[in-house]
Amino acid sequence: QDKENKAGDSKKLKDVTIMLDWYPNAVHSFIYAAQEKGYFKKEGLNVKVQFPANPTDSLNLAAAGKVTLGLYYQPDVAMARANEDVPVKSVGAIVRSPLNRVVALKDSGITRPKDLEGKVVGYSGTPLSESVLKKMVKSDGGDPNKVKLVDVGFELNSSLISKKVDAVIGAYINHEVPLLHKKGYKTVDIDPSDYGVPSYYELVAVTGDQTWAKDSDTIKAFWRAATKGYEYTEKHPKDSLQILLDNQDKSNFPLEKDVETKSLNILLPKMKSEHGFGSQTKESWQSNVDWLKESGLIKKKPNVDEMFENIGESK
Amino acid sequence: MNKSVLSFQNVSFTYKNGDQAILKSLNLDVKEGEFVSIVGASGSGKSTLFRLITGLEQQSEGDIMINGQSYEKRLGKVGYMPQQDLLLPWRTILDNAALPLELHNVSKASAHRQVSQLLEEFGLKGYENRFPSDLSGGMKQRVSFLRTVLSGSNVLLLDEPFSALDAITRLSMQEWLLEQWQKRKHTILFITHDVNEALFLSDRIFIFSDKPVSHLEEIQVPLSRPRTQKDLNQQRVLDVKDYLIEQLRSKVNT
Amino acid sequence: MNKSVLSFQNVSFTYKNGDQAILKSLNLDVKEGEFVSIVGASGSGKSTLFRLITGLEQQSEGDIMINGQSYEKRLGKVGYMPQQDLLLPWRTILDNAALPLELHNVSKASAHRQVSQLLEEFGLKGYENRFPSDLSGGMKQRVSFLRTVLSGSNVLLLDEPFSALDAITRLSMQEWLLEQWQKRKHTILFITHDVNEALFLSDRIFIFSDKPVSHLEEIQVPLSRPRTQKDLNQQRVLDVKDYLIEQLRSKVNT
Amino acid sequence: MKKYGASVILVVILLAAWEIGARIVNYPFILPTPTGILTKLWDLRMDLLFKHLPATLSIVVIGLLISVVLGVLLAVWMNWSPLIERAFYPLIIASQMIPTIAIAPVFVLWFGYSIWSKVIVTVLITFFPITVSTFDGLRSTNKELKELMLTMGATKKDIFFKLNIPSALPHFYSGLKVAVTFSIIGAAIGEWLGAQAGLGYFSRRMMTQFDAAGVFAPIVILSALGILFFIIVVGFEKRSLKWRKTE
Amino acid sequence: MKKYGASVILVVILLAAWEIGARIVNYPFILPTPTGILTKLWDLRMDLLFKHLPATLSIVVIGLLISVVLGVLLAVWMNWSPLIERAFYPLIIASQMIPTIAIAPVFVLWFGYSIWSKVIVTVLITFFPITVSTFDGLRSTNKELKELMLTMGATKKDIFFKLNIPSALPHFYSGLKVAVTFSIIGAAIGEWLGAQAGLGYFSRRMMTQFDAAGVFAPIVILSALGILFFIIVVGFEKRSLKWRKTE
Ligand SMILES: Nc1ncnc2c1ncn2[C@@H]1O[C@H](COP(=O)(O)OP(=O)(O)OP(=O)(O)O)[C@@H](O)[C@H]1O
Ligand SMILES: Nc1ncnc2c1ncn2[C@@H]1O[C@H](COP(=O)(O)OP(=O)(O)OP(=O)(O)O)[C@@H](O)[C@H]1O
Ligand SMILES: [Mg+2]
Ligand SMILES: [Mg+2]
Repeated sequence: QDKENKAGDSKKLKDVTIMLDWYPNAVHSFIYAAQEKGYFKKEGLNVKVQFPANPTDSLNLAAAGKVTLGLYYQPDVAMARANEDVPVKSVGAIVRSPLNRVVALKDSGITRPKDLEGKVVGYSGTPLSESVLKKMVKSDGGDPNKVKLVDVGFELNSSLISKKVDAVIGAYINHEVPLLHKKGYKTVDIDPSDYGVPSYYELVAVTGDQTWAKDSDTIKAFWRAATKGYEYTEKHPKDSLQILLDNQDKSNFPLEKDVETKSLNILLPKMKSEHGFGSQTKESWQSNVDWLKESGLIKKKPNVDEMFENIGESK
Repeated sequence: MNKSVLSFQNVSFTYKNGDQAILKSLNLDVKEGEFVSIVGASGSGKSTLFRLITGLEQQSEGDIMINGQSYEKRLGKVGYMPQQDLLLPWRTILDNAALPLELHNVSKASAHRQVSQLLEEFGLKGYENRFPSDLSGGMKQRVSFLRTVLSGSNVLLLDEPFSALDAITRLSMQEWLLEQWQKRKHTILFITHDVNEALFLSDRIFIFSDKPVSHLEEIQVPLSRPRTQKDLNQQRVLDVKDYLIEQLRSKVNT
Repeated sequence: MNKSVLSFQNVSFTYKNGDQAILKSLNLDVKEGEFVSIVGASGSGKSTLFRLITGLEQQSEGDIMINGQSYEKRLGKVGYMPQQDLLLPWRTILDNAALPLELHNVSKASAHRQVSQLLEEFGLKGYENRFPSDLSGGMKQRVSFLRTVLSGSNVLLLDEPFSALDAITRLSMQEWLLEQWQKRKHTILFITHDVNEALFLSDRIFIFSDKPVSHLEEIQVPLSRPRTQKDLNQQRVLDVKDYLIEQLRSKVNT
Repeated sequence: MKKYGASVILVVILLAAWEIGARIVNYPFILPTPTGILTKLWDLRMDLLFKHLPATLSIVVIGLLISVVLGVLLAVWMNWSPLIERAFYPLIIASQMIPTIAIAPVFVLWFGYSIWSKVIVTVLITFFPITVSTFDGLRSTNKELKELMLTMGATKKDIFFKLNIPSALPHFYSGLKVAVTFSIIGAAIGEWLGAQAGLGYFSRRMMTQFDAAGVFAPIVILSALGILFFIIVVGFEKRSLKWRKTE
Repeated sequence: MKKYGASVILVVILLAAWEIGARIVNYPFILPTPTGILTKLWDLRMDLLFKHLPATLSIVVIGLLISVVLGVLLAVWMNWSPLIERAFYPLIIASQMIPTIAIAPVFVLWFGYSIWSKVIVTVLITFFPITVSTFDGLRSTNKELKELMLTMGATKKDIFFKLNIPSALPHFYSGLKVAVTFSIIGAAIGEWLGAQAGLGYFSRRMMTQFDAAGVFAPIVILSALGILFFIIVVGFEKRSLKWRKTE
């Protein structure tokens, strides 16, 4: 099971921990592919994958230097950096556009953000989700203050189907939604970008400033291997899905093959970039910062250049 | 000394979980106004006798008559004062003494009045609102005795009331008890291990011999009243005392 | 009765947090092999005297000599037996009795041997591996006394050792104690509230009068040895007893 | 006051060491300074005191009330019937060895994000100390005192009100003191699992904002709340147990 | 056995009511049946027993060991020096009124997902009962016994080993019994906050899977663990306190 821990040669290898944004699923195929195909090892890395217990742990622990890399969301990275001087920076954009949806069950009668007035919406406690939702309701002509938000941690689906909340924000079009469908629930999915929220990188890899200063070579090496993993995934989606399924955390988080297949289909185009896997643009960061500033999520004007290292392109 | 206030007629008793009978068709008779002491080896059944009289235990055979009457349920018919003072620590002296009145549904005001009248006599004036923990051993025993008196019964059972007091305090309490008894004309049954105490206080002394008790040896104390401690130095008293000690020691193995 | 084993020379003492002096230039002298009882009102300072002798407290003035010697640190020089039995509940009888030997670094085996030899004499045979909670009050006091004897000192201080026992058990313990004393030739200081006890046991009786104690009234017990309880009925003893009771009662208010 | 002098000095030393240490480490989003926490406390005082404190307080108070009522009733019932005692008491004791709190997440499923899921968590961890101590108190009733009252002709009711209840009171208060501090913990943990307000919720939320001072600030208030509740209980205890000599 | 007959019957009744109720409600993802939980337990036995149980167990054991060592040392130190006592004791008592557990999330930041963040949580909630009870035990040493031993010429060391320690032992065990049950709770809560294995972690993870039986199954094991630890401590206690009459 622990292929990454093969004894013997792992001695000379450099240890790298990466904390996923969530449980392993299709979006992480490239990491498992790189692992399985030995790309990491070729770069001299011993990569260990961790899953977070709390939604914000991958950013927190990356900032604290407790993990080498964490997967997180672009606007949240910008906010953490700008508001609390959390020393993290993005080193690669993995999913280049939003997957995030507001999801409600069909029979709830909710069809658009305005319908959320007077309803309870569950989210994972990130301030960004709050703002996104408010923005959506507002641009749909509703009163954001009439929406009740509840922090449900990771329990997005369970709180939705147990009817503890009327809708959730933060559910992914490639994961929660197909899962709900598979369980026989009909859903309404509302795309934030349809209601005034600008596009952003759904998933970026972050590292702590100190880690970057100390180990930028390691991170670059990681990225080279990850890129190969991505390329492999792109070429052999079936195989890499199989690798993922073999690596899944079955007892904790069993994956449904058809759901993940669908998911990967949605994901692959969103991960592709002509400037190289993971490349980032200053414009993307700047437009996000501007939007965040405008919606009051950022108080002071941050230095955008500090927020990312465009190592994907420099390849 | 005329009417019988307490009599046992062929009373037998065994504890439910005990293997040996404690009393076996025992007869005894106590007259009105008597002071009777009960001595006997430890475990011979003295306290058990009291538990039967109070009604905490029921005899398996025979009849127990209090003031000439046999009751189905004897609880509440006699005054009982246990070895330790057993005051309720959360009640003031006043409320402790008033407890039996309260239990007989006497109004609080009237109960307090009755108690207050007696406090001075019992040397407790000024302590009515103190808690038991503020009192010396002797005072606690006086509260306990006051409470027993206020039970309103003419028969008082005192189970080693003074055994926890030091020797000198004990002497004063004995004298004080006699005074109270002479004034109030109660009938008192008094358990003690102290032969001097029994002699000084009683009209008669019952000796509890081996189990099961079927017969009580009875000794008439050869002293008139009022008495002083010095009277115990009379030769006939000393003789009785030696006899008693002899009786008791034969049953004891420390 | 020749050598002095304990003497106080102008000893004064006040508790650090106490306002009143307890002893004020007190002199006393106890000879080898004597049995001295100390009586006195509660709080008069009897136990304090023992605390001074053992070394638990230090006199503020004067000299305390044990076996003719004055020590800087008196702890461990005399045997002390407190009122309660104070056995260590987690030690068997054997280990309890062996404690003073252990503290003097006697090997365990040798300590156990010494204790075992004495157990029969102390009526404790067969109980060596029992815990104190299995024993009766009288037996516990015998263990406690055995432990005191094993302290190895020739001076034993007993502070109301029998006050928690019932009257009959107490009589047997007194006789037993005398027996032990006569056999072992210890010097014993014995605090008691019980005048009969003091008279039965002692050669001399010290009376603690009002505080601060600067002079001890001393009474020679007019009895030879061996004694029996009956000897206390002699008129001269009865006279001494009445005098003692008079002395003590004048100081007590219950 | 002199009694606590050494403690106060120790606290000051510890705080100073923390302040200096945190400044040297200089990772404010992981290790805040005490002064940083105080500043944060002051900045957030309106939100903390008027929004989150009331939320937590109502959980604690409702939870405690339910525990006291249920706990005392069950204790009385067990004291009254030996059968009930034999059936329930071993279970209650055993359940204390069970990490009941671990099923707390399930309550969220059952009761949603309403106050009740948190109240249930609070009841769950405060119910047992109250029940057990009250019952032990009732059971501690001196048997001789009971017999003495019987010889005075006391009824069952007399015994219960004049003897059992006063005997149980000191134990009840011990249990309540434990329960009060547990209740704060229960409320905080309950709030972690899903809430919209409350000090525990707020503290955990500040984690997601990388605001360590903000994590600690509500905990300072929670602690003050714990100490305040404790003092209130001790006050009641002192009043109703005047007869107890302070050791 | 007869002693617990009524309890066993009650447990059976409760389980039966649960089973029937859950079947009627028929919301297995919110309310599992006991048989469902047992089935799940059996299905997951390998994972639970050989992956998650060892993870939790090592947290509990390491945490308890640290608490016992530190707690006893601090208690002895406080007993030895009145100054230390005056400085620490009030703090320790006060800290029990503080929901220290509420700062647990911060440990994840400090120690990451390593075992230490969970061990610290466990130590945090088990340290105080052990320290306080051990110290109270040391302090409970009978003063007369101490004086008696002094009159026999005992040294400080004699007093400590032959009197203080045996006197403190029953109190130490009481504290340990509390600590043992707390340690399980501490480990479970610690695992909620950041872990990759462990029974508490697993239980919470199952929430995400709408698998209520999976939520309860590890809790059954946690409970068994709590009871087992308690029994072990009672066993040790009985052995070393043979002299105590069972009441
Ligand atoms: N509730 C009980 N159940 C069974 N046996 C009992 C009970 N109470 C007392 N006994 C037994 O009955 C016998 C008499 O006990 P009792 O208390 O009457 O003796 P006593 O003469 O008062 O002794 P003491 O002088 O020690 O007070 C003893 O052997 C005792 O063990
Ligand atoms: N440690 C102490 N500190 C201050 N005062 C004390 C201390 N111990 C005893 N006293 C006081 O010293 C006086 C003598 O006490 P002591 O114990 O010697 O009396 P006692 O004669 O043994 O009395 P009893 O017969 O009640 O045992 C009392 O007034 C008591 O209050
Ligand atoms: Mg008796
Ligand atoms: Mg004394």
